[in-house]
Amino acid sequence: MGNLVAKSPCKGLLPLSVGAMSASEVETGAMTMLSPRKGQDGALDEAMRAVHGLGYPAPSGVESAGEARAIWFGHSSVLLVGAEPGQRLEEHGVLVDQSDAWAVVRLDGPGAEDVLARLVPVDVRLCAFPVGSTARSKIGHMSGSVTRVGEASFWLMVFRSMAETLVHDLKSAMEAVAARG
Amino acid sequence: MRIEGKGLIARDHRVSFTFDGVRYSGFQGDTLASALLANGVRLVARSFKYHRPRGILTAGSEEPNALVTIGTGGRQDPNVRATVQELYDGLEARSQNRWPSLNHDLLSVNDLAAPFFGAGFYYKTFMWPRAFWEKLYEPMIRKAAGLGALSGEDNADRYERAFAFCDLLVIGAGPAGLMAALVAGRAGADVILADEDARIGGRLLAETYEIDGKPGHVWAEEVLAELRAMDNVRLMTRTTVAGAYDHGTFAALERVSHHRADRGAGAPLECFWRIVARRSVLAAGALERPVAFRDNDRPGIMTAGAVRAYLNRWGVAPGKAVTVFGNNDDAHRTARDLMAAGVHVAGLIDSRHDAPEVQGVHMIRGGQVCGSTGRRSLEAITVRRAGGEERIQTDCLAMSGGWNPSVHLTCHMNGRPAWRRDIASFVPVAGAIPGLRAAGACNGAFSTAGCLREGAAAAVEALEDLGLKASEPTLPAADDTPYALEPLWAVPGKGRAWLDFQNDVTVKDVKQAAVENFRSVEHMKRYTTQGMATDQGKNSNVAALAVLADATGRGIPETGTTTFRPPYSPIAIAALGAGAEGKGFQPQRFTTSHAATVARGAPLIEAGLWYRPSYFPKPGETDWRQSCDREVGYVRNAVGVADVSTLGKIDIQGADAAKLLDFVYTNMFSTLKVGRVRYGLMLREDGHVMDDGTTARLGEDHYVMTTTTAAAGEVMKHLEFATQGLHPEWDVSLCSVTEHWAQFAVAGPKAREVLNGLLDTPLDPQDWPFMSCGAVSVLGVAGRLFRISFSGEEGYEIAVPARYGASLFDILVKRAEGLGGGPYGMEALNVLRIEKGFITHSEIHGRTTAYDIGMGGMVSARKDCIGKTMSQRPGLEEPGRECLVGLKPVGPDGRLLAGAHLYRKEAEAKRTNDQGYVTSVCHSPTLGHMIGLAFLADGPERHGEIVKMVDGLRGVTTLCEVVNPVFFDADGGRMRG
Amino acid sequence: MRFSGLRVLKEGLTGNKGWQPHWRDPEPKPEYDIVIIGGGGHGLSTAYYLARDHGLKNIAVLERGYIGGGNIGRNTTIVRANYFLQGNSEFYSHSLKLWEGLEEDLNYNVMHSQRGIINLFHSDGQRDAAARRGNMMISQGDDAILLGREELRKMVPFLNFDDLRFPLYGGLYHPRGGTARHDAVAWGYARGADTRGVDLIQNCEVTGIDIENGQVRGVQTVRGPIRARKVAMVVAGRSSQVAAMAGMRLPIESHILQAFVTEGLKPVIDHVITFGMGHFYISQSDKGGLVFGGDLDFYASYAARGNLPTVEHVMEAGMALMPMIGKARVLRSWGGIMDMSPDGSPIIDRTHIDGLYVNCGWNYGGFKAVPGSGNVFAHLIATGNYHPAATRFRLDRFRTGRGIIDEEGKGSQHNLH
Amino acid sequence: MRITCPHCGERDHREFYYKGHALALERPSPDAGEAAWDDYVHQRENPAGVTRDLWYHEGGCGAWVVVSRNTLTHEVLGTQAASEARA
Repeated sequence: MGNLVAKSPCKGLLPLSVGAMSASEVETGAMTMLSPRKGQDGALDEAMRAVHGLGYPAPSGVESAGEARAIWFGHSSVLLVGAEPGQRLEEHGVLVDQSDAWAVVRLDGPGAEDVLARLVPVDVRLCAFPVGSTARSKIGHMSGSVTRVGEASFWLMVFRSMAETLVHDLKSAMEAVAARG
Repeated sequence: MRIEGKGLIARDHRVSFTFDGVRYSGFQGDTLASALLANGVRLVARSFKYHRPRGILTAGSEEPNALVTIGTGGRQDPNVRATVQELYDGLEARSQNRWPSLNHDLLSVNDLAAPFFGAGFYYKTFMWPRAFWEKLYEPMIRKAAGLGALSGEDNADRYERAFAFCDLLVIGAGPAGLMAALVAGRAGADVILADEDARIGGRLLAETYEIDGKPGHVWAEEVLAELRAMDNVRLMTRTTVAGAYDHGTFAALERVSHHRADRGAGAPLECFWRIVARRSVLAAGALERPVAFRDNDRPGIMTAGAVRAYLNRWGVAPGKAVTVFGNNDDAHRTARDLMAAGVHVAGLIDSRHDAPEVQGVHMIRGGQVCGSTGRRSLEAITVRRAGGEERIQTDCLAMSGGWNPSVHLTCHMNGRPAWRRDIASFVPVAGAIPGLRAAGACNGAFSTAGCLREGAAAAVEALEDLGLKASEPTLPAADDTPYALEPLWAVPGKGRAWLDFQNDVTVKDVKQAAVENFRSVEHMKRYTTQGMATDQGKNSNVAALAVLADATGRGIPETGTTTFRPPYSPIAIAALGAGAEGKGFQPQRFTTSHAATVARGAPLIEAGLWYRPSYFPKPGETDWRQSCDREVGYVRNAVGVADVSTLGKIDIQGADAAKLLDFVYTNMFSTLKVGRVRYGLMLREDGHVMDDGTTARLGEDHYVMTTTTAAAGEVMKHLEFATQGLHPEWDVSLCSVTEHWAQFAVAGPKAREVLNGLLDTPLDPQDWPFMSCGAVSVLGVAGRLFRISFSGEEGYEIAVPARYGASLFDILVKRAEGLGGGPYGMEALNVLRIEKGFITHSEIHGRTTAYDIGMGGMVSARKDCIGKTMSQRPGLEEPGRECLVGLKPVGPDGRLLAGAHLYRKEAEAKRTNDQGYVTSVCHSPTLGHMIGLAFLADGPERHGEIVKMVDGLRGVTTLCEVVNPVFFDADGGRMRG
Repeated sequence: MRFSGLRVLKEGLTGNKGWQPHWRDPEPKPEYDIVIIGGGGHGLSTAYYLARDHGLKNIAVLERGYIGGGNIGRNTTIVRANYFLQGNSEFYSHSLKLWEGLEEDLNYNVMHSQRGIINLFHSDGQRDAAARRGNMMISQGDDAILLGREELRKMVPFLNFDDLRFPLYGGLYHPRGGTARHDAVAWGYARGADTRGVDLIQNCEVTGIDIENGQVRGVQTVRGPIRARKVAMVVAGRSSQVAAMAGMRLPIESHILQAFVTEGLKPVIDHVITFGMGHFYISQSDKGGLVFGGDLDFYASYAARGNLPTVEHVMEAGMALMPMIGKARVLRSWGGIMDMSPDGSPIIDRTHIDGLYVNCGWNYGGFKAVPGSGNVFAHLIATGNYHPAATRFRLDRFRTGRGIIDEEGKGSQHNLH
Repeated sequence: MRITCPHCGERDHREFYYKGHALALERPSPDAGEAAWDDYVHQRENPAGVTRDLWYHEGGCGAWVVVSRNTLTHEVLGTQAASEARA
């Protein structure tokens, strides 16, 4: 009967290089949506610190510890990326496995801000959006998440099914930026 | 004619171009207009209505006459302003709105018929005979109208859109804008300086002003160098800020590659910017207004400022013997600049009796130009002066009726500019655009020093708002002579005097409109088309309303203005909608089985943003029905596999999860046992059905809701509203898990056989009754299994994390094929559900109630739910409503059509007899005839009645029997297994 | 003065000196039989038909600004009768028939151009919905033709048949649909009403409605009080404010609808084309401008101007559907204030106050209704009975749930249409 | 138009979905009677001036937001999470 074979959302679509910029798929490991249970915000934060060494991030913020990142992901949720959630978290929060729900693309290079200026209606310049900032916003026509992971590096996340559109939109914007020189 | 040594063009860079096929040359730094003038080309266009010969009037984007077409095919660009188009090597421009040629335009006969073509003439004629409007008059008018032409081919250029953010947006880089940017930049503000020109400097490039003892353009270069060195200042040239929108949002168009022969080599042609600025300074300058006099539209008659621009910036003398006509001191500069450059000035006419004297020129004070002559361009003017008329031979007249501040952007949010008598102009009203300050000429400050001063002051004030400290700027020295004029709008006299050049609106037209009681300025505009041309009245509105004010005996302020609306200058649709061609219009969503589906040759259909297989053709099958029937057979007789991942899946957890479900569904979910699934019906608050689906209870506080594909987003929003908006006290969390799970329906008598072998534990029917659910291990991967059916057969939906979706689909299909089944598509899925009378959005199309679809009983009496109260309005559950029924043709070959309407058997097929309509039909391979679902007045009471289905569109009438909508296995024995 | 080609010729030969005002500017009288609040298209046509069909003369139309200055002067000029629900179907059919005789009737060329409307569809389901619509049009006695993809391609080959995101399956063609010159409709009705003795009073804002014992007595205006036996509110865009003067709340929210026109171009689009998937519709004016629009801006507003997200969405739809218009430049954009009703259909009814009538809720489709609306409203005001073509536009239908007319199937609550 | 999301800060309104007047938060009880329900679902004051309306940060954090806004000028006077406006 064989085994189930895993396939990543951007398989066959990435990596991609245009000029000095590149886009590549991020293998994040586990991704879990964490939402505090009623009145348990503080307790969940403590549990996260105890288990993962990172707290519940402030809105538009990211907490990191080693490979693990907690990315603020919505009005009442964060996405824990790169770590299997400790069981203790369940006492204070609702956990939903999202490991397969998102296409995660890393955009690197000196024109990355200019590329995002063509796709995202949020000011992502370093002065307004320093390393460790995150935004839930639109990427082209898609709802997504943008996180600055380095001076010239971003993570972009959209629903898995839209990976092809994300790559299409990114590629067009990268080409346009590169052609301007 | 080019003047040696003058101008800011690159004399060492000669470029070649053509106009109407004739080759000319110019220099880098030229516009098409300056190069044409340098080559002595004066006739460049025809007007809209009378096809009058036209030349170049202005030197900017407000040009109403000199519109040309550039490029061909997918790159054909009509209505390009020759005054804006930068010259490049190989540029090919063509004149437009003329036939057969610019010199010999047949429709110029319209000019002879002008007495019959006055304002609004078409409202009074072309009415008889009635049929002639569409057949004769309208096609004739359409053919004559229009300016340039689209090629009809798809746009072939690349455009883009982008966002930009700043503390301070400075609009316009003339003296005021440069000063504002400099002050703000030095204070460390995050500044964008945008200007529509390719070159920074604004009027400084066109004039001989000095700043700090240097030529103005040199000062501008120095400021530019300083700004360039600042990290916090972003310069956007060739960028027109075209619209002011709410909360500091501006629309701007950057012309990225229009000036390049290679069209930017992959770079976009244009970029449409949305600039968000916390504060802004409008330093847009002013536009000069022509004076209306008889035949003031001849090629060779230009605005005085344009003549100076061509002379000083481009080193072009627009004539050999130039005359100047104005009502203000500013016009005098023209004569002085021309003389200094060695150009013969044949006369300076100033309408003011007390105008200051200009030496060295034939000056006529208190004179007015009252006519012009010339065949296709100006040859002479007539001047009315004390003691009679004087004729002056001249090939270029520079005219100035004064300047209009460019208030346009300040009107975009309904701001009305105020009239300033001293300068006879409208000026912006403070606060018209929140956060925006006007400075310089656009604010009515017409001296260079005034511009510098206001620019600096506006920046200082904006910086204060932004909480930034500005050091008091030292203002450079510049001329501060006040601007003096005496209004002159139209020179009295016979003949036609043009106001709106392009649309051929004359002083007479405005007066006639007033006579016919089109006295409101809006009425006059609409009746005469004054101000509706491509310049949107930039050159003519103020003069036209002055003429109207005069004709109606009112002052200009009481007459009011029409409204300037975005965009300031026109923007290509391709720029505003950049990227939306083809697949760029909306995202595409693909299932994990997409590649396998395509590989099997399945045609795809859209379901929301998703793509799903229509059917999976097999060799030898010649039409979709064969494939569909075969696939239905799989499910009814063996087993079929379908990807159902597109359905929305929402994870709902928390102590109050059950409360939420009871609140949003009509039926009870708090009573659902863990490990069980229930069908639920959801209403909008207005009592109509919104969506349906199954919800599984995975744990005491844990449910997974399924929505239809189309309504997934809407349902999520609805649930978020119910929890955040109506019951924030509830402990419940929502998370879309649609994308995390790949889910496949496995349906048919052999469904269990397909699954057994994949699951660690074979399915025991005792443990897995109909409507049960639970966790399973699928080839070692944690998955979920739901025993539900949308086909009426024993059915399961199996879900695994999406990374394994493609793989699981392949395995399921192979196993199914081994058992005489295989994959099935949407066509078969639809047949299977119609046979069972299951509804989709064809039936719950937004207008139906639970009562209408026979589910009135599902609205629980024991609890409240969204939509319940309104669903009990009398009109929504009383007799006479159209309710769901099945339809069966009377004869075996009877044809049913979705969208057909139903009538009583004997009744005529007219609206007043309408009894209902057909929503879904299919050929049922199981039953061997067509079946349909329909809504019929009082339908459930009419089972057995014969009704008439009529489709007038396709000419089909079929007698049908009204039947129970469940056509197959009415007691559900098969799906319960 | 009668308008005709001959008259234009004669005036042209004699210096155009004989033209007369198209309407008078009378001072308001202290009392009228009927006062119509609102000098837009619907108010003017109501006055016209009251005078023409019911022999009433003592009528005033009170307009806050200048006549025809509301939505009739800022729309995309589409005229059609392609509705499919009882209530709308017969009404728009009636209205279209009035359009078809309008020039002759008004002696004013409103340039009604029956160039045909094509509603595109992009799936089997949408075709079924189009068929349901087309069949209703036919059973109402109007015209509808279901076009397949290839027939569509022959008529409008410039659409994106190759890689449109939502592929073209075909279109529902309504040959009698088309456009008209919007301003001329207002002016034609104004002139027609004026000629028949109606007083058109501009710059006369109504500031109050006088009611005694449940009976309307007149109105207060910036130019003084005016008594009236009957008062009709026809003020789309300000309906809620005017109704509030009578102590009423209406099931109306006001929204912005933007529209756009490009620079003049030689003829390139010969029909009216609507692209439902993109909320986009387009035609080309006789002057050559492409006139087009899209969906609402989607927030309550009286600002009569919109914002960029909608602008861009409309342009995206245009580029998706017909990339050949890319080089056309948008010359002007504007916004109208739409009376949005819960079910997307209008209200023409009495109120609970004797002698007070209301005509509102035209959503984004009031232009084509101008002749029909005035005609049936005049009938209701003059006779007290509903016109047979407008029995269902009832004010109470939302409360009772009877006869909700939801063409879009989005529900009968606000902000879904 | 820019709307300040209580969580995300100021954002372009293209990220938001609009629902209408904030009275949608004041859902009547099932037995409130016909008039109360008619008012809730249909009748609107529809002010030409300051209003309170509901926006959903659909293209963002998923919060429902109450916005105080002037319908004549589009000026935004304040925003608040719907969950807090209710609480």
